Amino acid sequence: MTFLNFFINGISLGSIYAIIALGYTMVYGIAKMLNFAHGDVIMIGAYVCFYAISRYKLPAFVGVIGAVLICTILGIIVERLAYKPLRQAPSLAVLITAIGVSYLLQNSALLMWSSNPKFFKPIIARGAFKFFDGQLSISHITILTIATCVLIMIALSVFINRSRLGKAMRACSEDKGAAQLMGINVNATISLTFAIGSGLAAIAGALLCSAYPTLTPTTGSLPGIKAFTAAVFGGIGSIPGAFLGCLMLGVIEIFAKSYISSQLSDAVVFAVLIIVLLVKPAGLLGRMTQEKV
Amino acid sequence: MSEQNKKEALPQNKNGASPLLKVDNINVYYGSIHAIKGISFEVKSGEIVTLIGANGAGKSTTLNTISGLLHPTTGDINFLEHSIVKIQPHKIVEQGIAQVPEGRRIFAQMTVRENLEMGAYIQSDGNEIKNDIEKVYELFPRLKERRKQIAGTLSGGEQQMLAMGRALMSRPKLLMLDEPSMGLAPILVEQIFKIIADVHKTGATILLVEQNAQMALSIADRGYVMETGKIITTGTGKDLLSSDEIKKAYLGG
Amino acid sequence: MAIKKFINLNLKQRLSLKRTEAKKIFMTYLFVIVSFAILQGMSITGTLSSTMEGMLIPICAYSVMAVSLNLVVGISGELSLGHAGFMSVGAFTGTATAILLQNLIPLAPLRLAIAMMTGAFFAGVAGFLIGIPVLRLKGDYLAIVTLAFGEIIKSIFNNFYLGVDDYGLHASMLTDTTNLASGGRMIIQGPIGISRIAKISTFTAGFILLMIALIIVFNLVNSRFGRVFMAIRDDRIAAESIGLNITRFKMIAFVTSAAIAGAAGCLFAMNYSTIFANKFDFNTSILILVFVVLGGQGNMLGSIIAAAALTILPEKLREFADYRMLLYALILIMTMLISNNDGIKYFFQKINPFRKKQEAE
Amino acid sequence: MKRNKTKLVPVPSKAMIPDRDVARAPVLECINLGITLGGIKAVEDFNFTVGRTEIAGLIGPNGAGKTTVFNLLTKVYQPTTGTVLLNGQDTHGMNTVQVNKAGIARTFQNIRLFKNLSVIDNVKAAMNNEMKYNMLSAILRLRDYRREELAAHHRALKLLSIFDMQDMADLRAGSLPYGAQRRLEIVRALATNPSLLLLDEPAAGMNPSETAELMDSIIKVHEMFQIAIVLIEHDMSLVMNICEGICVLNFGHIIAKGTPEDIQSNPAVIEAYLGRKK
Repeated sequence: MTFLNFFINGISLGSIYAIIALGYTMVYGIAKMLNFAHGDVIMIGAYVCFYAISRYKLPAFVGVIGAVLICTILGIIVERLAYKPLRQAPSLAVLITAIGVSYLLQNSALLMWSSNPKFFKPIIARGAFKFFDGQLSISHITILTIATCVLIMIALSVFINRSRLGKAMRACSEDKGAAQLMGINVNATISLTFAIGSGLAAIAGALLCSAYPTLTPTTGSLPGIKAFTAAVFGGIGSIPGAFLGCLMLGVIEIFAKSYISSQLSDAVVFAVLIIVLLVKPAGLLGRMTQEKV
Repeated sequence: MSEQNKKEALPQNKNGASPLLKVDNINVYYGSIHAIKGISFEVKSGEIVTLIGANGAGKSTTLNTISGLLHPTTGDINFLEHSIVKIQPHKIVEQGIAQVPEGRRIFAQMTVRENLEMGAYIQSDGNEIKNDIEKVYELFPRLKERRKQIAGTLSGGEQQMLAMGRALMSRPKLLMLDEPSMGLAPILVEQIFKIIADVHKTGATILLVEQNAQMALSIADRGYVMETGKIITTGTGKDLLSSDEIKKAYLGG
Repeated sequence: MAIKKFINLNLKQRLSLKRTEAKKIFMTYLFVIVSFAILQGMSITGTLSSTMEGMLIPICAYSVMAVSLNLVVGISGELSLGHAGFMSVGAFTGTATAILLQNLIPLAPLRLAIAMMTGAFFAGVAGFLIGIPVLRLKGDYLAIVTLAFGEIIKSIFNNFYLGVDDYGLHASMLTDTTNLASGGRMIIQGPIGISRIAKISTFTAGFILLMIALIIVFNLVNSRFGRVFMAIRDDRIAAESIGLNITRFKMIAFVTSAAIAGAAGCLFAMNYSTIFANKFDFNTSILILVFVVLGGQGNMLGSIIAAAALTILPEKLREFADYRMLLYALILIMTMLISNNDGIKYFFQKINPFRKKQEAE
Repeated sequence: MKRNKTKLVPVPSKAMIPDRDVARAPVLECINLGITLGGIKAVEDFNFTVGRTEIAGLIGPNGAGKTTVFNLLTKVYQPTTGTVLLNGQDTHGMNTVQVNKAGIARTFQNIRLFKNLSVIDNVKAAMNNEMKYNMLSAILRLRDYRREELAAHHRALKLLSIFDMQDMADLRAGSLPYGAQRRLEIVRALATNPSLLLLDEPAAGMNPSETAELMDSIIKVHEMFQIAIVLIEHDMSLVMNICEGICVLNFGHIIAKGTPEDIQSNPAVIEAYLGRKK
C-alpha cells in the first residue's frame, strides 16, 4: 500500500513536471532554443501567487490568475527584449542569453524577496481522501494537480492540432521563412508561444509550491531542468511524449527517494534518462528523423 | 473602394501605364556582400516575366527582397503603386504577392491539406477556403489523392505542385516562382511549365526565376537576364531565345 | 576558367585561412607569456592587489577549463553542459593523491605535478566512460545527457567517503562506514568534501598548465586529428563517406578535453583549503561554457580573455554589493545582444580597412 | 596513384555496356538489391553491374529511388534484401566507413563540404586513413607527423590541380563559388582512392556552359584514374554524352538498361521520364 502511495505521489510530481515541460518544449519547438529561464518563470509565478494569497489575503484562484497574467507578460517581455534580437544568432549565443535571463530573474527575486524561504500556503485546503482504513491517502492537492495537468494536455493538443493559430505555430516551428510567405506573423506567433509557455509555468509554480511548500529564488531551476530532461526522455517535440516522460520521471524520482536514498535520487533519475536515450536515442515517443542525404 | 476598382481593372490594360510591380534601382547587401547592384524592372498585370541567369546571379535574392524577407539599402519597390520596401513579409502577402520559394519549403510534418490551409492563412472565410482548396485540387488532381498524406513523404514533383497550390491559396495578384524546375525529371519539368501556363491562363501575373532558361523564355512574355547582381539584357521571350549571345551563355547552344 | 573569374588574387591572399590561423596561434602564446611575465613581476614587487593576487590561480584554472571545453564545443561542435563534472573528478582524485603522497614526496611542485596528472588520468577515464553513451547522441540530446552526467558526478562525490589508515584505503557511499583505525585520516567526507588541503598550487604552475593545454590543443587542431574533428563538426555524413570513424575521433576529442579539465580541477582545488562537490555544479559548467561562447568558438585566446575577465568582473562588482549578480547577468545578456547585433557587426566591418577593400571589388 | 589501363576485351558480359573489362571481375555487382523504407519498397530487384572502368548513368523521375541506390551502396541505409559485391567482395554488414575503405567514394545531391575548413584541408581530411601518426606525434610535432603531413600536402595539391584549383587551397571551402564547391567534392572523394566513384547530380544548379566544363572534368578524371564512375543526373546532355551505359529507374524498379541510344528511343523511358520530343 505504501507502494501505491508513492506511485500516486510520483504521478502527481510528474504532472507538475509535465506542465512545465509543455511550456519548455513548445518554446523549444518554435524558437529552437533551450530556454533555461523557464524554471525561473515558475519561481516568479509562485512568488506572485504567494504574495497574493498570504500577504494580500486574496482568494487562491485570484492569486493563480494573477500569477498567470504576470508570467505571461514577463514571458513576452523577455522574448521581445532578450531573444528576439538574436533570431539570426548562433544557437549557443541564445543559450547563453537564456542563462543570463535566468540569473537576472533569480537575482531580481533575491533582491525583492530575499533568500529566506517563504512558506507557501497551498492553493486549496489541505486534506486528503483516505482509502483502506487510511492506508492509502490521496491529498486534495494531488488530485487537483493531476486533473489540471490532464486538462491542460487535452486543451493544448486540441489547440495545436486543430486551431488556426496552433497550426501557424507548427508551421513556424518547421520553417519560419516559409511561414512568413504564407502571411503568418512569425514574431507574433513566437510571442504567443512564449506567452502560453510562461502562463503554464505560473500554474506549475503554484502547484509545485502547494505540494512542496518551501519557496526560494532558486526553487524553479532544478524542476525546470528536470522537466526538460523528462521531455527529452519522452521524445522532444511530442506532447504525449513529454507527458509520458514526465510522469515516468516523477514516479522514478519518488521511488528513488523512498527506496534508495533521497540524496541520490537525482542521480538515479538522470541515470535512467541516460539509459533510455541509449536504447531509444529519440526518446520514448520521439520520431527518429533520418537526415536526408 | 476606388482602390479596389483599380485593382480589378488592371488585368485588362495589359500594356497600360502603371505596372503591377515596379522594382526601381534596388541595392541589397548580405552583410558586406553587395548581392544586388541597382536593378530595375517591372511586371505588368497579366504578364509572365522571367529572370534568368547563372547560379549566384542574384535572382533569388531579388525575389526575397520583393517578398520582404530581405530589405534593400536603397531603391524602391512599388506594388500597385504603393511602396512595399518597408513592409513586413506577412503584410506583403496580404497585399497580394505570393512566393513559391526555392527548394519548395513545404511544411514537411503537416498533411497536404494542412499545407494548403496554411497557404490560405490570410483568408478568414472558411467556406471560401474550402472552395479554393477544391480549385487547387482541380488544378493538381495528384494533391487531392494525397490530401491526408504527410507532405514530407511526397515525391519532389508532388512537393512542387503542393508548393504552387499553397501559394495560390492566398489568391495572389502576383505569383513569384523561384526555380520551380530545380531537380525535377525532364517529364516533370514539362508538366510544371504546363501548369504555370495554365495558372497564367486563369489570369494570374507571374514572375518566374529559372535556371532552365530555354523553358522559361519559351513561356514568358518578357525576360531579364541577370549576372552578378545586375540586369545585363532584357527583351521579349522570343528575342532572348534567338539571341546568339544568350544562346551561348545560357542555353548551351 | 569560370572559377578564376570569381577569385581576385589579392582577395585570396587576404582570405587565406592558413595565415590567419598561424597569426592567431602566435598571438595567443604571446599574450599568455607576456601576461604571466607582467603579473608575476607585479606579484614579486608587491604592486598587485591582494584580491587580484588571490585570483591568479583561479583565472589560470578557468582558462584551462575554457580551452579544454573549446576543444569540444568549438572544434568538435558538440555542446557539453557537464564540463564541471570532469573538473570535479580531477579535483577530488588529484587532491586525494596529493594528500596520500604528502609524506612520501615532500617536494611540493613535484607532488602537485603528480596530483594533476592523476587528476587528468581519472578525468580522462571518466570522459571515456561517459563518452561511450554520450557520443552516440546528437545535438541537444547530447547536451542534456552531459548535463545529467555532471549532476550524477556531483551526487556521487556528495555521498562518497574515503579515508586512509595503516591498513590502507577505505571507501564507502552514502554514510561514513570507513571505521578508520586510530591515526587514520578521512580524506573525502561526503558533502563536506576534502578539508585541510595543503595549498600547493602556484601561479607558475597554473601558467605552465595553461601553456601545456594550449600546446596540446593547438597542435592537435593543426594535425590530422583536428582536421577530422572539424570535418565531423561541419558535416557528419560527408565525414563518414570519406571513411572517418566518427565515434573514435569524437571520443579522442572528448577524452583529451576531459583530461585537461581534470588537471585544471586539481590546480583549482589545491588553491583552497577545502573543496566540496557542490562547487562543481551545473552553474560552473555553464560559467565555463559562457567563457567559450563569449570568447568565440574555436578561439582559444578569446576563451582565455573571457575566462579572466569574467573571473575578475564579479570581484570588481563587489562594491555594488547586492546588485552584483544582477549586474553580472545584465552584462552577460547585453554582451550577447551586442556581439550578435548585425548593425554593430557591420559597423565594425566597415571601420576595418581590410574589409573595406574587399567590398570595393 | 595511377591505375593501369585495362585492356578492352570484347567478351560477352553481364556488365551493361560496353563489353569490356570483364577479363577481371567487375567493380560493382548488385544482385536483387532492395530496401523497404517506412513500409514502402523504395528500391526492389535492383540488378546492376559496373565494369572496372565504365561510366554508367542512373536516371529516372524524382522519387524513383536513385539516391536511395547510392545510399544503399554506401551503407547509409542497410539493404533489406540482396547483395552488393564490391571488387568481388560481399559488403554485407559493412558500414559507411568500411565501404569507403573498400573503395566506394561519393558526392552528394546537396553539396556537403566541410564549409569552415580550407579547401586543402577538405582534401587532406579525406586522406586521414592513409596517415598513421599518433596523437603524441601530433602534439610533439615528431618526425612522422612532419613527413606524413608534407606528403599529404603535396598529394592534395596535385589532386586539386586536376581541376585547376591549387590556387584556392587556403580559401575557406564555404566561400567558394558553387561550381568550384561541386568540383571540390569530387576531389575530396578522389582523395580516398576509390575504385568506384558515385556522383549524385553533379550538374545540378549549373548552367549549360558550366555543365560542359564539368563534363570535361569528369572525362579527365576517368582517363587519369581509370576508375568506374556512376552518376545520377537530370541533365540529359551530360548523361547521354559521357555515359557508356544507362540504367533507368522508376518507382524503385529498373525499367530499362542500355546504351544512350537505346534509352533515348525506349518507349517506356519516354513515357516515364523523358517525355515526348517536341
